[in-house]
Amino acid sequence: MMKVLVQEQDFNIAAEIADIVSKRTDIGGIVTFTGLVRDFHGSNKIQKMTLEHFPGMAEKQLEAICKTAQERWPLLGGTVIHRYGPLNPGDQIVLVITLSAHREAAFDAASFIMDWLKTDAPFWKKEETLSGTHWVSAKDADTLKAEKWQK
Amino acid sequence: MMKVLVQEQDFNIAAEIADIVSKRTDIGGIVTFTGLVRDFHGSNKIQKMTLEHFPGMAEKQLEAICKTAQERWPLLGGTVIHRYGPLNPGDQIVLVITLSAHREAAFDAASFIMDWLKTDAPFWKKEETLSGTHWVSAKDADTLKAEKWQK
Amino acid sequence: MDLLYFAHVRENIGCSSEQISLPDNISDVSGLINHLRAKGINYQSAFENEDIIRVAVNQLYVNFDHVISEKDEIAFFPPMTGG
Amino acid sequence: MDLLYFAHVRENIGCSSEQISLPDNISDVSGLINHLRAKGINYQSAFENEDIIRVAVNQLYVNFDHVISEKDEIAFFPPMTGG
Repeated sequence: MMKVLVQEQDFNIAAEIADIVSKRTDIGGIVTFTGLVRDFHGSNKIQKMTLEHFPGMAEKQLEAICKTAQERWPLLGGTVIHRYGPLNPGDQIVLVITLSAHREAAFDAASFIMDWLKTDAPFWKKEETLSGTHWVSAKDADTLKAEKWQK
Repeated sequence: MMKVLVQEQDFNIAAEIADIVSKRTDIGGIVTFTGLVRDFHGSNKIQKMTLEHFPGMAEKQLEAICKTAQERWPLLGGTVIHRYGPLNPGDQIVLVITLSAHREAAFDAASFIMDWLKTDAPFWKKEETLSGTHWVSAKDADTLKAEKWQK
Repeated sequence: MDLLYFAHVRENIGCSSEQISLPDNISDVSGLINHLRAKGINYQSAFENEDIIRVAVNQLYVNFDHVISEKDEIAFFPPMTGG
Repeated sequence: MDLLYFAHVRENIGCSSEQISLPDNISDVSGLINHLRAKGINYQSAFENEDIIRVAVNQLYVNFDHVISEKDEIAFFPPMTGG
């Protein structure tokens, strides 16, 4: 089983790992991905960001993505935390943790979850720059990355 | 630049991330891999493990692997910590952290470093089981994984 | 039926949710979008470019030809940018 | 020259390092391995299966045909199992 959280507050990676790994001796590898707010998007300097989400559906989609990952790779557990609300450059946005007996499964599953999360999780980013605020548009590159897993 | 440590003592992932990320706002993604001692290797229950290493050369090899990764992917930094000495099931063995503006580079570089580390870093594992102690033999699978990056 | 709007769809329409009665002659998402467009310039602007509209019925992604009923919760939003 | 042994090579030989003088007629790693084998059964057993022997000269991996000199540090060990 994987743990899914959609929350406004920040997270601590060591505490999240400890929460699912603690005392277990069957885990060979832990892969984590942490996404941060960058201060530049293309040539625009970002002052702030707001993450809007669809409560209820966001959790459901994250759980569905995790379920697919668990069917596809021999995972021993994991966690997905996605924040919403106002964020500043350098702030943590998302955390994915995957546990497996073997490193390759943990790497592939974490990468898969991130790719799908970019295109299938109902979150929307609004950036505040010196020239005003705007909604971030979905990247074709992300759609292609998510589609590659369907092969 | 990446940070390389070969040490007997344990490490803390949150402290290691903070050490290289702190206050930076140009990082989009952080990938980490943590390797743990498993209590089973095939059908053998592992009681303890000892990691022997070649002091001096181990650091050099880890630095060379990191240098190659940095030439190959646009990394904004990272860390490799490899422990040696006596370890118990559940203990942390190795930590790889990669920082990048984009998640794909961070994932690929961390996976690359782990694959090469399995075959090119001068460390040797000795396992203590109920039927005695033995040196772990290198896996053909690991050699193949390391070779795939030469494509 | 319950309608939900997110991100720039919400901002263009000017509200995040509303309740409407589904007209009898409307059977799918496409029909609903056309019906909403007739409600005003704010809806026209929200649904101007259908390529960047995504829809979820009862929190599941569907296509524009998805059949809908009075009891459904329908959410409109732009392509997701999570992660 | 300095010789270093690790893991099962070290255990078979029974020491982790030693100093020897390189005989004049020996020019490469292969020659050195044969020379060491003549020193006793412990060396023979350490170098029994060359497929699982790796060598580093001055902390760089080399092949068995690598040319060596009196000033080199030569390390013998099994395939690495790090990570």
